[in-house]
Amino acid sequence: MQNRTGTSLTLNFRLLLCIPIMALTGCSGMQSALNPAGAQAGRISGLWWLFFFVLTSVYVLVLIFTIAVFFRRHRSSLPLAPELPHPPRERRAQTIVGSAVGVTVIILFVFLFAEFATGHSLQEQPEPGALQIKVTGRQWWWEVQYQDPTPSRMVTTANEIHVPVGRSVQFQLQSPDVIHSFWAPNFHGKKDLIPGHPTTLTFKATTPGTFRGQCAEYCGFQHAHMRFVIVAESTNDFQTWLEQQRQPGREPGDETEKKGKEVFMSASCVMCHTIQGTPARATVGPDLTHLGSRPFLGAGTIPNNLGHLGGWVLDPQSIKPGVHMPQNNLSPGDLRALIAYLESLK
Amino acid sequence: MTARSVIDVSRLPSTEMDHRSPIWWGNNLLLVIETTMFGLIVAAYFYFRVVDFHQWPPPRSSHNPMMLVPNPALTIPTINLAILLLSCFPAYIVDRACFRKQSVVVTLNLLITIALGMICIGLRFLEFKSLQFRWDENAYSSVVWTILGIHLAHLITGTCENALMAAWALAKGLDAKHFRDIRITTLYWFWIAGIWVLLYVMIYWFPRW
Amino acid sequence: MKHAVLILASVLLVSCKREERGFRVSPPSANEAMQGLRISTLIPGPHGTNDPSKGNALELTGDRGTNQPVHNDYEENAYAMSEGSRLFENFNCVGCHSHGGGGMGPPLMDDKWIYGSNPEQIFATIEQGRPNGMPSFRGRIPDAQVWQLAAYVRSMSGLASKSAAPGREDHLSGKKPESSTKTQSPKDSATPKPR
Amino acid sequence: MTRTSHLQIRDFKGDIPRADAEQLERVWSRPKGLLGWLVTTNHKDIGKRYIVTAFIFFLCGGLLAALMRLQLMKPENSFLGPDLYNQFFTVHGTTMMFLFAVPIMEGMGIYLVPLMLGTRNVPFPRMNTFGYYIYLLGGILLFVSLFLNVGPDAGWFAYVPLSGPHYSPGKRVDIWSQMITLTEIAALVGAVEIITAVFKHRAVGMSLNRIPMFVWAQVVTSFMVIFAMPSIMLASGVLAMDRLAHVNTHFFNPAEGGDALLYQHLFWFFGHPEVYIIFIPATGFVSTIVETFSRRKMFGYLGLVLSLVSTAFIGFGLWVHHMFATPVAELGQGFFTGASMLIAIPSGIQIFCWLTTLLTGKPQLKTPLLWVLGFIALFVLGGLTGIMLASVSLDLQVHDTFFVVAHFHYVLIGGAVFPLFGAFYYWFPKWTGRMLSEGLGKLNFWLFFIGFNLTFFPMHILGLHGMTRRIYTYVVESGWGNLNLLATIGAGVMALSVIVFLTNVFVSRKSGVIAGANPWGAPTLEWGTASPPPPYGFLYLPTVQSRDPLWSDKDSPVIVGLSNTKREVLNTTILDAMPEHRYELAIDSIWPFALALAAGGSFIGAVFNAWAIPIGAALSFLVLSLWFWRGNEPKFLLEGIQHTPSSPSHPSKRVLEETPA
Repeated sequence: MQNRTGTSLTLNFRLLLCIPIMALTGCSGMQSALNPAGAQAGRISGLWWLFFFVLTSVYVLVLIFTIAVFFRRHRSSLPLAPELPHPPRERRAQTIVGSAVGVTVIILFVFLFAEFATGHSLQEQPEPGALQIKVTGRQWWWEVQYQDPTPSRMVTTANEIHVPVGRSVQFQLQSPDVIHSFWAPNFHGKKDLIPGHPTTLTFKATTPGTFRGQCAEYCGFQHAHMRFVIVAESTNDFQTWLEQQRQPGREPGDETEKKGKEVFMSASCVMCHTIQGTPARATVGPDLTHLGSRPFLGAGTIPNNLGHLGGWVLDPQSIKPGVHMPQNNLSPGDLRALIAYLESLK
Repeated sequence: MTARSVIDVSRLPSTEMDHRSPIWWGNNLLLVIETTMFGLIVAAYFYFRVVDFHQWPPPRSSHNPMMLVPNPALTIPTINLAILLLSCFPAYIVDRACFRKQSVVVTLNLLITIALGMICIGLRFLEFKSLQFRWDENAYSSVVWTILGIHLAHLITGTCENALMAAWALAKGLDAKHFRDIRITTLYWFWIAGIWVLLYVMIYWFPRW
Repeated sequence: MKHAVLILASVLLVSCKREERGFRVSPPSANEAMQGLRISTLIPGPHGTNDPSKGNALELTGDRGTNQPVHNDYEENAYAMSEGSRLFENFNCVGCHSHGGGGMGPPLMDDKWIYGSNPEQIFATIEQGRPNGMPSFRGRIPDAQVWQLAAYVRSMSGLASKSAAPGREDHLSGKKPESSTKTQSPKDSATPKPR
Repeated sequence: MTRTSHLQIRDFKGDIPRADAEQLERVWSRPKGLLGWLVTTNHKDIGKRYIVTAFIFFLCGGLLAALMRLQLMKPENSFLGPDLYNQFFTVHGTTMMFLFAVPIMEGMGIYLVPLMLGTRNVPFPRMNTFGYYIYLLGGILLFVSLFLNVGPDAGWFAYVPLSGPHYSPGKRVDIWSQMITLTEIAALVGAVEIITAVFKHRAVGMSLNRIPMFVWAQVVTSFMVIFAMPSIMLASGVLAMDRLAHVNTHFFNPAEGGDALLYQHLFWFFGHPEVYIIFIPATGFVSTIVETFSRRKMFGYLGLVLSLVSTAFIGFGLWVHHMFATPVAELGQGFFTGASMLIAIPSGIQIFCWLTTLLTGKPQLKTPLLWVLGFIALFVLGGLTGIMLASVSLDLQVHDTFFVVAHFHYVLIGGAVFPLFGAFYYWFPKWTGRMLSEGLGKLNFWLFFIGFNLTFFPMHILGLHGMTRRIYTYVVESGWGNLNLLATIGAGVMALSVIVFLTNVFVSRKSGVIAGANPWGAPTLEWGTASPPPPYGFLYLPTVQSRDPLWSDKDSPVIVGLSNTKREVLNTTILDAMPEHRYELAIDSIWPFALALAAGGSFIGAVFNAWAIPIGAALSFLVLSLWFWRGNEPKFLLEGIQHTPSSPSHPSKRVLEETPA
């Protein structure tokens, strides 16, 4: 079962096995290494099933021998006299053990070659036309920046990545504070973001869908809530999304949204956040230009709707204790206006 | 255990001077531990050199005029190395005299070793300045100061141990057991001198090559 | 034996106060007394409608805060002061004060204080702003963060507890970290001539 | 000096002078009362203390694990906040690795190796006592700081820059690094003791191919300790220097040339050998138990010894498999993949040899063997998931997830704690003179086995479904709730099983079946003396003519002629253990305890002020000189304390009530 061609062969085995596991873990296929949606994750998943079946059969064999001891037991309570060595039996045992070790060595070499083949295919350089995305891991959220030769067409967003299906994407990973680890299990393995060591990760989405990723290296209080959404979609869907993200922040429509913008500009929001097209340009916190279009708030912690946004703005510490966003005491009127304005930024 | 035959060991010697005594093994295991520690810190030194620095040692901007190539000075360190190697000779005499149990020769040469040891410690405090950097300026200065600092700790420990042995020899005289102990401390002193030769070459000459 | 236990208990109490990670703790109570008038017309970010002093003349007579000293217990809390040092950079205080050595703004790590070195005076300075370019951050920075900044500013000249002060930062080694700064006993000094 | 190595044991003849048990008892037993407790240098006392103290830390670590499991029971749980949870998982990991696993394995070695070698004490008794007190100080430091909310919270391997001065304010990580220094000194002390004992103090006739498997495991582990511990002491010491006021070095400051990856290399160069330091003594327990309960000589003795040694060597060559996700060169990763798979071969050989011994012997399914069978079942599963982790591509998917958590619990609990429980049931009669009850033992095993699998097998699936390590909670949408609930229930069952074990110990200590010198009919020397063994160990030092002395040595001679007014043992040559010279051991002394306070105090002081190191060093050297000057004067202690030998009292009085006050 050479892993590159064998992926289809193991596919039906996998479905057979997946169903019981799926039942136990609910619909968590969105962030799972067993449900590949990218070329790289597919190869790794193929290698996984190769290892899984071979090692499970080895384990069953060892279990059989271990249980066999139960059947050869002697029920005498007093310690029996130790046996004298029995040369022919010893020699037979030596041949058995020797062959078992030989089989182990062969299996290990098969694994080693399978690993090197998969590993090498994962490392190959991306095609020249790869999409460049710079991902900066900060303490407890992801800053995502789509690179573009002309700086004005660059898109900065947070905790949300859209990738076109069928085109390889290269992520430039860096971290200004502590070690994080960028991991979208459905597409590729994880890569650590180490301060002082910028690195890259390349993968190509194959099946469209909405998936999840998470920081995999312990990075402080809210390491648990440092998640991001990764959406694989068709090329033109991706282009429309990117174009929409390039627009500056929508002007407030009605009166409350205008008041909301005023509140935003005069409260503490302006000290940390950016809304393109408005004087708010601070880069401490995430870019809120298209906050309304995002599915989640607080790096994948709570779904993005009016109620949650209000709770989040007033007291983020009760939702994500330790997060660097302070509590804000706003009057209810200001709060309602602010939220209306922020949700209007589609 | 109804044992019939017996091995009478009462006539065997009671202490041994060389590798047969357990203390010799204990001391050598300590030296293996310390050598591993120094080996790892040397590995860290080369790790910084290869991975993190383009110029080794890095230019020193906090000093004006700015020192582009702040190679460590050579005079005091070389003198210090010479004295440390010089102190190995009286230590060797002590070692041989212990076998012949000549306590006067042992005590005298031990005092010489201690004196030279104290000179080495004094020079080491001057040697820190020849590194051109404070310890908290960058990773290069941190690792170099740490190497000198840990070796200084060994110099002080070795000298104090020798002083303790000399005090015991002067106060209470030396029996076989204490001759063996003195052999152990001189062995430790040989190791301190030996390891410094390697570290000296690495710290003071490697940046120049 | 009893004294030993008492001393030990007090030491332990101090240590666990230093280590408190207060995420939702209410700041010291002095902030109502500190309202006073806004002295500087400079305000970070665009002018919002609800800034009372938008456009009106500069009142130099604003009080400099009540005279009885207020104890800012953030100065014994390591987490609060490390947040203070993070905010000191995020809110671009380094733009004028650099890392305490001063630049456009006066140095903060020396012993000369123009507007007073007590915690509530530093709080007032940040809240109300000061002439010659110190903006007023009232409404812009929540009070808890202003108190954290005040604690960090005091630790720059060694006035806060040394064991809780922030250690070396992962930046270029410009200056000694606050935990190793010698305590500079504060001295008042006149307002420098505007440059 | 007569060269005696050419003589064969048969050439010695003579009759037995009447051995004076009371005189030996008086010379070798410790003074009475608390001072006696503090000054004892008897390896059996210190070994027991290590085991009891390490087991208490195991219970504390287990309690922390239970609290963590309660927090992870359901999504968005608010039982523990992030700060407390981070402290709990860090102290859980640190306790289990540094305060439980390594010390208890060394404690078993310190207690049993001298008995198995047929000698009376470890070569440097006072250093051994010092080692225990420094370890105890490290443990107390960690748990007192946890109760004061100063518990370390950067993970048991405290990666920089999170554990650095900029992102970990306060003294939490400093306490972690000083605690590491203290416990590692104790481990190094234990290692030096065991290596010197095995080289110099083996019973006459115990040549290299007659050393019991348990002793081989201990000496191989000790060599790994000697080469691995300096790496963690350097990494944590240098991290402490980065964090300490007035020192402020830049080892790990990316802006000034420092490097976070250097910390990872230094840590894992120690980290991986550490897990083998925990596993290899467990193979010693398994070999001993398998040989005794299958009633036949161990199959493939040479194979087992060579696989121990090769595991030790390869163990130092594969630390980068903990760093496959970091930007390390691909060629390097390939080398470490190869090494990580290579190490599966020696482990495989050991498993095959044990199974062959069992299947070709007459296995008696007593509790110790039951634990060994549980070990084989679980360790092999952990080893196989380990082979999966050895491959770079798979590791990129499962690194730092609950799949890894499941893997290392299978190899650490399955691989080390199961044999350890087996060893408790096996050597408890030797320690206390009474047997642990078989009924409770089997209940304890099956509860632990079921609870363990309930807890840790679902974690494999959670890991594959994206649940990462060290998260204090998870969102509802993740769908990990059911399996985590299952794991928490499993943890409850495991806790229940440990309670069953504790009742078994406390009940059997007083009213267990009286065990004679050799209740299991075991072949090794420690079963040749009484249980519990008297302070002097053996009335006559035994000699050995084969690998299983109590089974196949018919009339091997005994050693006489050692002085009975001094604590004297016999040194033997390294290769074929012929008598070489008599060696006087030091007597009990208060200075090890004093030095532990001085050295420990200086390290704890170094958490707060850098000057504590030079001042502490000077103080420690002063205590050391007093130790050297006054330590070996027999008059000091023997006159001072009214010296009455503790009567060879009822065996049950001895063991567990000596838990530290």
